[in-house]
Amino acid sequence: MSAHVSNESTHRTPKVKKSGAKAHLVTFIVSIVLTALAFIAVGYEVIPIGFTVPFIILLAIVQAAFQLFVWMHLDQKGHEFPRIGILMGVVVVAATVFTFVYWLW
Amino acid sequence: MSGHAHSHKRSGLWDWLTTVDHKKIGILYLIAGGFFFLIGGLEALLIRLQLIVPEADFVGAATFNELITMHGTTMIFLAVMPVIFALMNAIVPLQIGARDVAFPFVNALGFWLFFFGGVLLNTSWFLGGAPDAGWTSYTTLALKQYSGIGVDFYVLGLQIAGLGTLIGGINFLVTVINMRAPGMTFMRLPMFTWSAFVTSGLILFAFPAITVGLVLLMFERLFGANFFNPDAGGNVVIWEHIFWIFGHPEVYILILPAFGVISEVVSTFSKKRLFGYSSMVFATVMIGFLGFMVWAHHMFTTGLGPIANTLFGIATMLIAVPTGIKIFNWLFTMWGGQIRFTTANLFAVGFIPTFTIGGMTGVMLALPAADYQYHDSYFVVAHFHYVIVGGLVFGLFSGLYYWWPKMFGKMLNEKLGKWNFWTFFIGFHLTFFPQHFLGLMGMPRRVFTYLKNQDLDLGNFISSIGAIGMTIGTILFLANVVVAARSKKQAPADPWDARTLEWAIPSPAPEYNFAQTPLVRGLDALWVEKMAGNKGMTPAEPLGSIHMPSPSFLPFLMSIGLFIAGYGFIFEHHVFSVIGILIAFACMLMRSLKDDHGYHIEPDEIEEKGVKA
Amino acid sequence: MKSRWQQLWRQLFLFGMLALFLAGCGRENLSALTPQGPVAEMQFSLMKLSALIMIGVFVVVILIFTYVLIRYRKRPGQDGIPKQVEGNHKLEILWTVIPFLLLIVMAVPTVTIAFDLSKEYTNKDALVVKVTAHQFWWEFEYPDLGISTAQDLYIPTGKKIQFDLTSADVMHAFWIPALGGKMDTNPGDSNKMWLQAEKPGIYYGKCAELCGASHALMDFKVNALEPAKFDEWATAMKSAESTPATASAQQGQQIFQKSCLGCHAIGAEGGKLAPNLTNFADRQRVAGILENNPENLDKWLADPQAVKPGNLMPNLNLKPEDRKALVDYMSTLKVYQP
Amino acid sequence: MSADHTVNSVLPDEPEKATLEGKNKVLGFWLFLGGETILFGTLFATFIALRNQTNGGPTGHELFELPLTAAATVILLVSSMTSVMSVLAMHQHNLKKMQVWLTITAILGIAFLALEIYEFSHYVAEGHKMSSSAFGSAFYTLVGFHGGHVLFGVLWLITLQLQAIKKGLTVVTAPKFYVFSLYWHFVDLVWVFIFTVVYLMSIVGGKVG
Ligand code: HEA
Ligand code: HEA
Ligand code: HEC
Ligand code: CUA
Ligand SMILES: [Cu+2]
Repeated sequence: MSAHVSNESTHRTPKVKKSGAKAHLVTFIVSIVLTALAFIAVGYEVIPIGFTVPFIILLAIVQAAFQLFVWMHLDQKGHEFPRIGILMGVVVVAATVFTFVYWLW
Repeated sequence: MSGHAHSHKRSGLWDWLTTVDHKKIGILYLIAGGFFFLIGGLEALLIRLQLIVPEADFVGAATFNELITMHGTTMIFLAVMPVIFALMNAIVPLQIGARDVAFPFVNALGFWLFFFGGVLLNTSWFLGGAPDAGWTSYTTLALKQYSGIGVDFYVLGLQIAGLGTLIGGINFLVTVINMRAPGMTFMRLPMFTWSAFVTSGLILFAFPAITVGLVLLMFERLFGANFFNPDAGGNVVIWEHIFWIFGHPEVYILILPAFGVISEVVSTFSKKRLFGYSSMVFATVMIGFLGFMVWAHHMFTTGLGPIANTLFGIATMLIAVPTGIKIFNWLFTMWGGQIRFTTANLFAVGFIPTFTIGGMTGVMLALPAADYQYHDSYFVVAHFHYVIVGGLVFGLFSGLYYWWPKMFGKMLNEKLGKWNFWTFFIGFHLTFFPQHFLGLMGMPRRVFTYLKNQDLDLGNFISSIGAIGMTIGTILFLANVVVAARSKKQAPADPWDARTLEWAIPSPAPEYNFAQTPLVRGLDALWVEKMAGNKGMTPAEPLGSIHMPSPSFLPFLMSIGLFIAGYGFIFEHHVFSVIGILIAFACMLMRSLKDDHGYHIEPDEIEEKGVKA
Repeated sequence: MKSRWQQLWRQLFLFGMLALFLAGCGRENLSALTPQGPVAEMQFSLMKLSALIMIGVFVVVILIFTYVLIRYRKRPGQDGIPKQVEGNHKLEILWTVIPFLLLIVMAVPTVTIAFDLSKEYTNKDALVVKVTAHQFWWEFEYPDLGISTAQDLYIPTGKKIQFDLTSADVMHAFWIPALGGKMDTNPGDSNKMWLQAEKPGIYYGKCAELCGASHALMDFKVNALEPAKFDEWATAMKSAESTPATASAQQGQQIFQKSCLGCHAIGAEGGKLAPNLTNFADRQRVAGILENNPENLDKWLADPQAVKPGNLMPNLNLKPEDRKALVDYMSTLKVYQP
Repeated sequence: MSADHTVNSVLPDEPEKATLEGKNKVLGFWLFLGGETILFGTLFATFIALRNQTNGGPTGHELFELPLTAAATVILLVSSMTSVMSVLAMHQHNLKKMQVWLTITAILGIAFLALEIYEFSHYVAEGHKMSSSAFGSAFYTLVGFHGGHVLFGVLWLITLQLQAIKKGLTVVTAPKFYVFSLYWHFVDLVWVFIFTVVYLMSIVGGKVG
């Protein structure tokens, strides 16, 4: 079947990095911290209420990026199309949400 | 492996129900899509018959609304999409030098889901009334308070068919990305494959939106949810947005493959390479991307406000630029060529001015203030039939005449073909050209009749007469199919002196497509070899045993399961809903647990058939 | 080959003629091509501008197209291989930039007109009309004047009318082609739009959004009156009082009060589920579609569903003599004759 | 050729990408997740649009409680981590370890579901139902769709465990485990936005007034 493999995608993925486990653990800690920050921001009103919503949304986006790129390996080579796929999805969702917030009527 | 079961010499009904061969699935799509096209066409004829004179009393008001809804829904989802899938299935793997698609099983599943979804929808005629809220099913009219059980058929039928389309789209994306023959880089992909690729991408990103829309509507109609009902805080405009977030990309899902066909046909029959190939690729991708940013141009009169309207309007107008690039590239492909007017090329050539007219009225519609006048009038009906019938359907006819020999091994008759073209072409313009003026003169769309003395009589009369021309054209095509099927003459491998890979193998394509995977050495792979004086493609691998996926009955069974569940939901007999869903899950489980080892075709069998490398 | 081109030309000619023929006409009080007020005028100017540009582009396309098809068709005996051209950057840039510029030409007036049309007139210059669409009839209220009517909309000429559009059931769209484009009436929200008529006259209005079986029959009329006459009408409406003269008409009034007033109002009295009939006898049409005469009214009362399928007026199984009485009574519901 | 599928003595480093079928599966699944992004995005947009339409019923601010949401969040986050560990174990060709991590993932998934069922029944008792308001409809559909994904994931995981026992780690089964972990991460990722947009924003929103 190897004959079908196109020349662009015939690359040998490197040996599993030793640091793999570490990066994943770091991401886990980052996720926990970001989540905790969001809950604290809401629960204890540590930042001005007016900023809370943009702040927690930003936290969510950062966390999502971490998980996508580290846990789901979007950063690795050979993930060009998955990256395009997710990016396009995000763009369409952004347009949708924006419209639903501002232009529903 | 337990040897190679010689099971590839199958035939008969069982074979068709279990096949996972992309070429056979292509034929299934063509038959089913063609059948639904006749039904949708019949509905169109009834519509035109009712409108031939003012205050006619041929079908009632309620029936008329069912007819337009089913006409639009059937044509878009069950007729032209499947025929597009037919061509994509039949041709894309061949054009990229692949033995099959990435997921043959999923491919079959996609077909059967579409098919049973379509059947479910159409049985509504006999089971309590067809949907009658328009193909757009705008809430509130589509809510339970205002319309009958038909809309439930719409919701579930489209949900099931839509799932089939979605997985089909993913399948083609992966196929094009991963299954290309050596040397077939992205910038060497034939234009039809490029357009199939982008169309599949649009399917992937557009269909989930309609899936959600249909789920919301289903919950609202069947389980008492309140997304749209303003009395409980719902919002009627949400449906409009969701429908068009899907609906606008959908129209480019339809037209891009037609663009692809035209590119292939025009280039082949001008005996020239496609002018501006890379800008064509760029334009296709651009259209696909912009297609997601313009949906609200269907909602200018909803009351979104001037900022939204002008932003969406201007974004819409921008699509004229990449589309124009295509039109001019086609013209300049023909420039300096040796144009042969085969039927396939007649349809392609007829496409160019006709689609241009449709695209231009599209740009006129994109100016919000002007659209306040055009919207929901016959001007819009004229616009979209110009792009859909004069664009897409012409493109599909062109593609069918072009690839028929590759799909069936027989040539369609050219003489009949020319009659087919001219009757359809003239009938088309007679039907839809006057509708522009009807709309401007104040005729709203979706009206089952119109009163006398409004100066609308003549236009409607001509329009209805024109539909006869398209009917004759369609019947001539059917006749042509019969004549071709009966003819004994086998089509040659490369009847048109064409340029791309699919013409390097016999007609019809053998089960394994390529005895040896070809090595691609440039754009228009076959043409490159022809110019180099070679007889055929250079193989990229030695002749060896070919692995094939096994046929499976599970896709059919699984679709039956959802079909049953659909009825369970519609008639609120949830025992059936549960049974149906369990059947589907059981099939999934079986598929997951049991590995498919496939079977092999050995070199001696290949050579037996005389297909030497 | 020849005959095919002849055929094509014949066809183009035919369409040209057809276009001229059809474009010329259209009823003045219905067609969007014969604008009767500033809004329709602005929209028409935009339509003309864009159509002109489109025709220009189309001519270019068709010229190249015809030239190519005639010049480069394969001639008998011709062989050899044409030059395989990869593309031409100059040309490609040309047909990217020119359309882009044309779009800008259209975009500028598009933006200004869209904003002009969306201005809200809540000042004294404008007359506010609240429009409520129903399956399948129209209700018009004049909050400033304290009157309301149905089916026939009365407006003064030369004055901005500020519409406040909503719906009582499903979505409809309010469209008076000769005066200007349409706007949806959404249940649960209201949309704003303004129109203006220059000349007195009767304009045709339509429902433009599929709203059920009788969507096609949801017509209405706009009666544009000179401002002075409009004021007279408004005053008359406020003090409307019908005086059934004949015995039959009085009998009709009694029937009406018994079986119709629950849904229909006359003056301030009665239900709001159905068209206000205060000035019914002044209407152009019965139920928006039948010419308003005694036979048609009788036809309507005998079987509303036969006239307008799916409408919400039940068949009250009235005896012919009761219908006669009602018709007599209702023909007295006159308020104003200009 | 695919006949070598059964050869699992020499498993490559990343067995999920060793065959064309495996590559196809991973890529196809990624694209599917692109589609799922739109699916959930549309549901989010609908929820955002309707979240204040309570039709007289209880508001999100009145209903939602931080501790419950936090518990659910931690459970799902940890389960996402454990599914990462299962893939790492797979890359080390350690079948046993992988199975253990997968089992923990499944248990956490079930715990999450139990919490959600408790939560929903609690709300229904307070009059917050699918049919009570647009807010209710949007809430149950969005959160329920996510819950449905968790449920499906758990069921799927069970069939995978069966295969792990029966077939072990091969180039045929490896892509399945890998793809499952992608799915599970995605479900967790959606939850990140659910707790932010649905729960936290409602709780804040109530305070602002
Ligand atoms: C195959 C299907 C298809 C295609 C390709 C298109 C293409 C386009 N459509 Fe169309 N459209 C539909 C199918 C399609 N449409 C359908 C089905 C509906 C109605 C749905 C319903 O309500 O039921 C609809 C409705 C519709 C509307 C809403 C109308 C209304 O309801 O009020 C609008 C408004 O902007 C619009 C615009 C456009 C535009 C700008 C394009 C552009 O893509 C066209 C671009 C092409 C050209 C412009 C021609 C070639 C270009 C040149 C030669 C270059 C030079 C040109 C210029 C400078 C202008 N369409
Ligand atoms: C792919 C899409 C597609 C196609 C191909 C067509 C094709 C045609 N359409 Fe279509 N049409 C739509 C999509 C399409 N339409 C949509 C989306 C709507 C909007 C619906 C809505 O408002 O909700 C619409 C609405 C629409 C209307 C407006 C209805 C209204 O607003 O009131 C009209 C009216 O003329 C019309 C006419 C036609 C005609 C004459 C054809 C012809 O081209 C058809 C030609 C084909 C034939 C004539 C078939 C030949 C038949 C036979 C050979 C006999 C069959 C025999 C057996 C079954 C045994 N269509
Ligand atoms: C259940 C409510 C109901 C009752 C009772 C009812 N009507 Fe109607 N009527 C309607 C509705 C709704 C319409 C609008 C129909 C439409 O155009 O869609 C209507 C329309 C009419 C019209 C046409 C109005 C116009 O403006 O053109 C007339 C006349 C009429 N009704 C007369 C009567 C008479 C007379 C009676 C009693 C004998 C009556 N109606 C009883 C609901 C009712
Ligand atoms: Cu009201 Cu159409
Ligand atoms: Cu569109």
